[in-house]
Amino acid sequence: MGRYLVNIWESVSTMLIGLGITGKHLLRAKNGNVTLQYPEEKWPRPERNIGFDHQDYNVIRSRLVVDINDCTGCKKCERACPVGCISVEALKVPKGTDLGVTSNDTIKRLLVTRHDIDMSECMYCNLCTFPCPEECIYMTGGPNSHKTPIDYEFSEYDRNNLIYKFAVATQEEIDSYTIPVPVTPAPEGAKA
Amino acid sequence: MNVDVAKKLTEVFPGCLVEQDEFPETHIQLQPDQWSKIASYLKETEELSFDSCMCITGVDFGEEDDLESRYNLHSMKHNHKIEVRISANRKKPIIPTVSHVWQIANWFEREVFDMFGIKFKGHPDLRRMLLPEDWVGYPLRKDYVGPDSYHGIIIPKVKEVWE
Amino acid sequence: MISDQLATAPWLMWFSIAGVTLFLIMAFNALAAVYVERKVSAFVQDRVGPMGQGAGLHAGKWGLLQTVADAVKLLTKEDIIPRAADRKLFIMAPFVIFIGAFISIAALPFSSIIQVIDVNIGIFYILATSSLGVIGLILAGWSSENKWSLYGAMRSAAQIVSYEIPAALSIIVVIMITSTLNLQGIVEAQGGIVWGFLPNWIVFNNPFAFLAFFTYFIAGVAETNRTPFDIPEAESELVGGFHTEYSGMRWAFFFLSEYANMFVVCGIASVTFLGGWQSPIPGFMNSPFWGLFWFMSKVLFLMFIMIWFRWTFPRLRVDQLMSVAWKYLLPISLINIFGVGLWILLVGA
Amino acid sequence: MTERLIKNSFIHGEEMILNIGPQHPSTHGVLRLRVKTDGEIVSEVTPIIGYLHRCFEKHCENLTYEQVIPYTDRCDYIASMNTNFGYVVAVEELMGIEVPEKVEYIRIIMAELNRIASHLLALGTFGLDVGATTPFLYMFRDRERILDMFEMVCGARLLYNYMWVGGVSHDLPVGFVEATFKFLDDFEREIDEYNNLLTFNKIFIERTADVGIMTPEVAIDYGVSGPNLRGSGVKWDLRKNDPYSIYDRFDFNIPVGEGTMGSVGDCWDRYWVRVLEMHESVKIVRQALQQMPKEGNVHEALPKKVRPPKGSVYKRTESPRGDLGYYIISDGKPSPIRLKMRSPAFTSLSVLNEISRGWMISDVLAVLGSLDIVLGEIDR
Repeated sequence: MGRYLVNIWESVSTMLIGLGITGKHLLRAKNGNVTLQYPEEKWPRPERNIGFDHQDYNVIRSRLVVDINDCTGCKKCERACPVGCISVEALKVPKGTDLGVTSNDTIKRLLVTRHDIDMSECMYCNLCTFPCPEECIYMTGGPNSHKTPIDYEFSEYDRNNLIYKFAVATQEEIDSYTIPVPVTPAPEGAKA
Repeated sequence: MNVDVAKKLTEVFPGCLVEQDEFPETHIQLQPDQWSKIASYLKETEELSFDSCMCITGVDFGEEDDLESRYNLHSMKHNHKIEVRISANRKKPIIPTVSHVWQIANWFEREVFDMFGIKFKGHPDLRRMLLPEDWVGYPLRKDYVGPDSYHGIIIPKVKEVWE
Repeated sequence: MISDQLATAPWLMWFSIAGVTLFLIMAFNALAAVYVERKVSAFVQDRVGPMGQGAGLHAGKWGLLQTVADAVKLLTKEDIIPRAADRKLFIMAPFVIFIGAFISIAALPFSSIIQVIDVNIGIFYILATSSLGVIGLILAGWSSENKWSLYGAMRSAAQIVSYEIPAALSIIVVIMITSTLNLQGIVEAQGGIVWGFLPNWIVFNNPFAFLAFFTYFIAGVAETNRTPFDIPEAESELVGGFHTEYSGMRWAFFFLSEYANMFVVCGIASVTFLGGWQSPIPGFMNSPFWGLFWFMSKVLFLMFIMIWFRWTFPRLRVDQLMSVAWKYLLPISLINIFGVGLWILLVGA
Repeated sequence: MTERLIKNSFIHGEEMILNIGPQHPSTHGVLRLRVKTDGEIVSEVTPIIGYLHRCFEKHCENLTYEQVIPYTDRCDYIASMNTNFGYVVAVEELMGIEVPEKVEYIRIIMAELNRIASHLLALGTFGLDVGATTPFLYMFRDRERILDMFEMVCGARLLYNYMWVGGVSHDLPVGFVEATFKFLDDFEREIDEYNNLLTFNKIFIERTADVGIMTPEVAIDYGVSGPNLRGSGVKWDLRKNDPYSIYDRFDFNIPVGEGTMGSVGDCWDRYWVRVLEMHESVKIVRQALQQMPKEGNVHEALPKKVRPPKGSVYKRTESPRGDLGYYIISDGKPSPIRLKMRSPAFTSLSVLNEISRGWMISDVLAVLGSLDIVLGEIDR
């Protein structure tokens, strides 16, 4: 009998405590909510985050971008990628050809004819950005906001549109370098 | 670990040892034929009491070598551990089961069977664990070649639109 | 009363007017209740629920159009009947449940003059009809040819039949005090003041009646299959329970009847225990149309409590559900009857 | 005890086979349970797994050691920091790398915060399994704050790829320490709210206490580890009993199940151990934040090439779900010749039939929820 009454008392009291807690949340719904109403409000929303500007983040894993003007075609990112979603092809150009310099003042020795990234396969592991000697492959937003602002809305209706082609070398450019190659000996010192 | 497992085992089961480390040993290699009994002995002997089987790993070093099954045993009581290695012929891989000694070995052995095709003699329910029942071949073997299609679904080997 | 004035009109017309009105009430009730349910659940859970920035954008201002959008979606959805299902029963089941809720509402006194039919055994009638729905539940579960549905149906049958008993026994307390089965009579008996300042509602009449109100309300929550007694649906165990296989409009009928049943249960509770259309301050704003207001606010308040329950409690297990009904609620309601009897004998009604 | 209900019920009907899953609201992923029932009472549960098999181990044989790390993330996606941790600790042992002091502290902070996040999800979904929706949302709200902090550190919210062999990918950003302290202060208050709302709720106790009792013998025999083993009253925690990294420097307790509401080893005990463990993790994070050296380069000890010498290692660490073991065999090449992951959820699931036999369908799902399985880790 004692157990019976205790059961009733425990049920009623613990339930009232529970109702009290949910009631408290119900009343402070206006200020206590954590919803980000997506299309109207967009991340980053400073008052919801932990008081940080997203510029202060170490990195934000979002879309990959390549500053192709800085790319030397060293293929380090391609080798680092665990899923093989980066494909780089670079062309050896005859000695003495001026391809310009990167922003770190490295002389470019290879013409990047292809730098494709399949974002539909990317696993956002960020491993490709570390080996890059010119820091020309990076993820948008965060500390890179000054280069490319954050962009996480890049869904597409066709999967093939997610293959980003960064190379800007034109066909004439490529031809102008490829045609003389058989006649001249292969240039030295153009190792990746 | 302050018990010489190899020495104790050779006393009780002569000829069971194939290979062993220096004294505080990390691993011992055993003959497969008495393994079931040795496992019970390892679990039930007071000084050893390997009451938990941490892991069973199937190993394949390449097409010339034998398959291997490695047991990482641990004793909650004495807090010591040991690795037992048992190899099996690649053509006819049979190792006695220890699923009656440690219950968890049941699932671990099924997984090894699934991936390497090592048959555990006496296992109560030796079915594939992670792969579908009708899968052909043992994927973690080094000589495994993946199928071209599965139930009519073509498995693409090259990416389209990617050249 | 309206019913008397319209007695001369052809009965068919009267019935259709009443029927359509009731249906609209039920539909509107479901729409509103779904909206409130969504919003309450959101606020309780630190969310904002359906929101929008105005009509045409998402769900309208504060998401007011969300339930309308839901209704449109349900109406336009493909009607799927599983191949293995028992077609006739499958089609029939939602309507059987709906009818149970529908004819119960007909006898509820919305105000002293607004009532579809004033039956002289009103309370008895409602208790009888509101448990009609269980047949529909069993039909739905059986005809779906689905193991989950069958489990849901069997659970709900056991549950509703068990909880009918404490519910009815608690109502008996009211009948003992008011000595009438007529719902208008019960409400009228609750006018005036008791204990000096409280309205003379039955819930305040004596301690046992107070207890009886809670017994009835808990049993009522169980009868409407709502958390913590929602084991026939139990989405984390039985997927969807008896309505697993239903979709589109047929499923909407289950939904409609769930909220209609909530309305009926809360309606009975407010009529029998909370003074129906009587004003909480006796004599203040007590005209028939204010009566409608008082009745509706009491019903909606109780429905809000039910919604609040749902978003707070875990779910009971089947055997625990039975033991709550038979080991706890039933003895308590028997004690209530005995206590109220003694009270009437010693103190007077 | 397990056979209790079957023995007591004298009405026996026809047995029916019920498939719970692969698509079911409370199987925590794509798990299929073939349940043999007599009415509501379950007489046999056969878990059928493999629906989420992603060939993790086969993949690893074709990847370099660095490239394996993002794949370990995807095994236990609820506690990726801990799966990373286990892997890098194993490879470091194989290579004999000493990592800098600061890296050790950062790793511990991350692993323990991730443990809190993982336990929050486990408790929340357990609540959901027994029908309580609201605590789940509250717990997600707090988990979100931890994920925000992770995002600040490594840019990702779920699959971090943060711990590397010999270091971590990024140093802690400015202000992280203060933000974490603030979170910990808030969080301890929130735990009390969960307790009042769910843990001590009578219905919740009725649903979980005395249900699915796992005795210590059964637990050890089935290789169950982590909070599930401690729920059975076995004081066993790798952080204390076989310390790796720098866990021996911290002062914390090992909570064990005591049968407060029912018997030792029931679902409520397993739940309660997790709640207490969150308190302990808060304690560890506090100490680590205070002791952490301010200066230090987190990339200092990164090897030029991760190429372990010939040999094999079995290293286990305490993940939120239990003993997470990695068996790595290296032949000196850039990729491992064999990498086996001993997943704790795999062993926890294997015990399901043993402890849920004889209970009701609702109880099977409650027991499953209390075991806290992650299918990504079971199927790998």
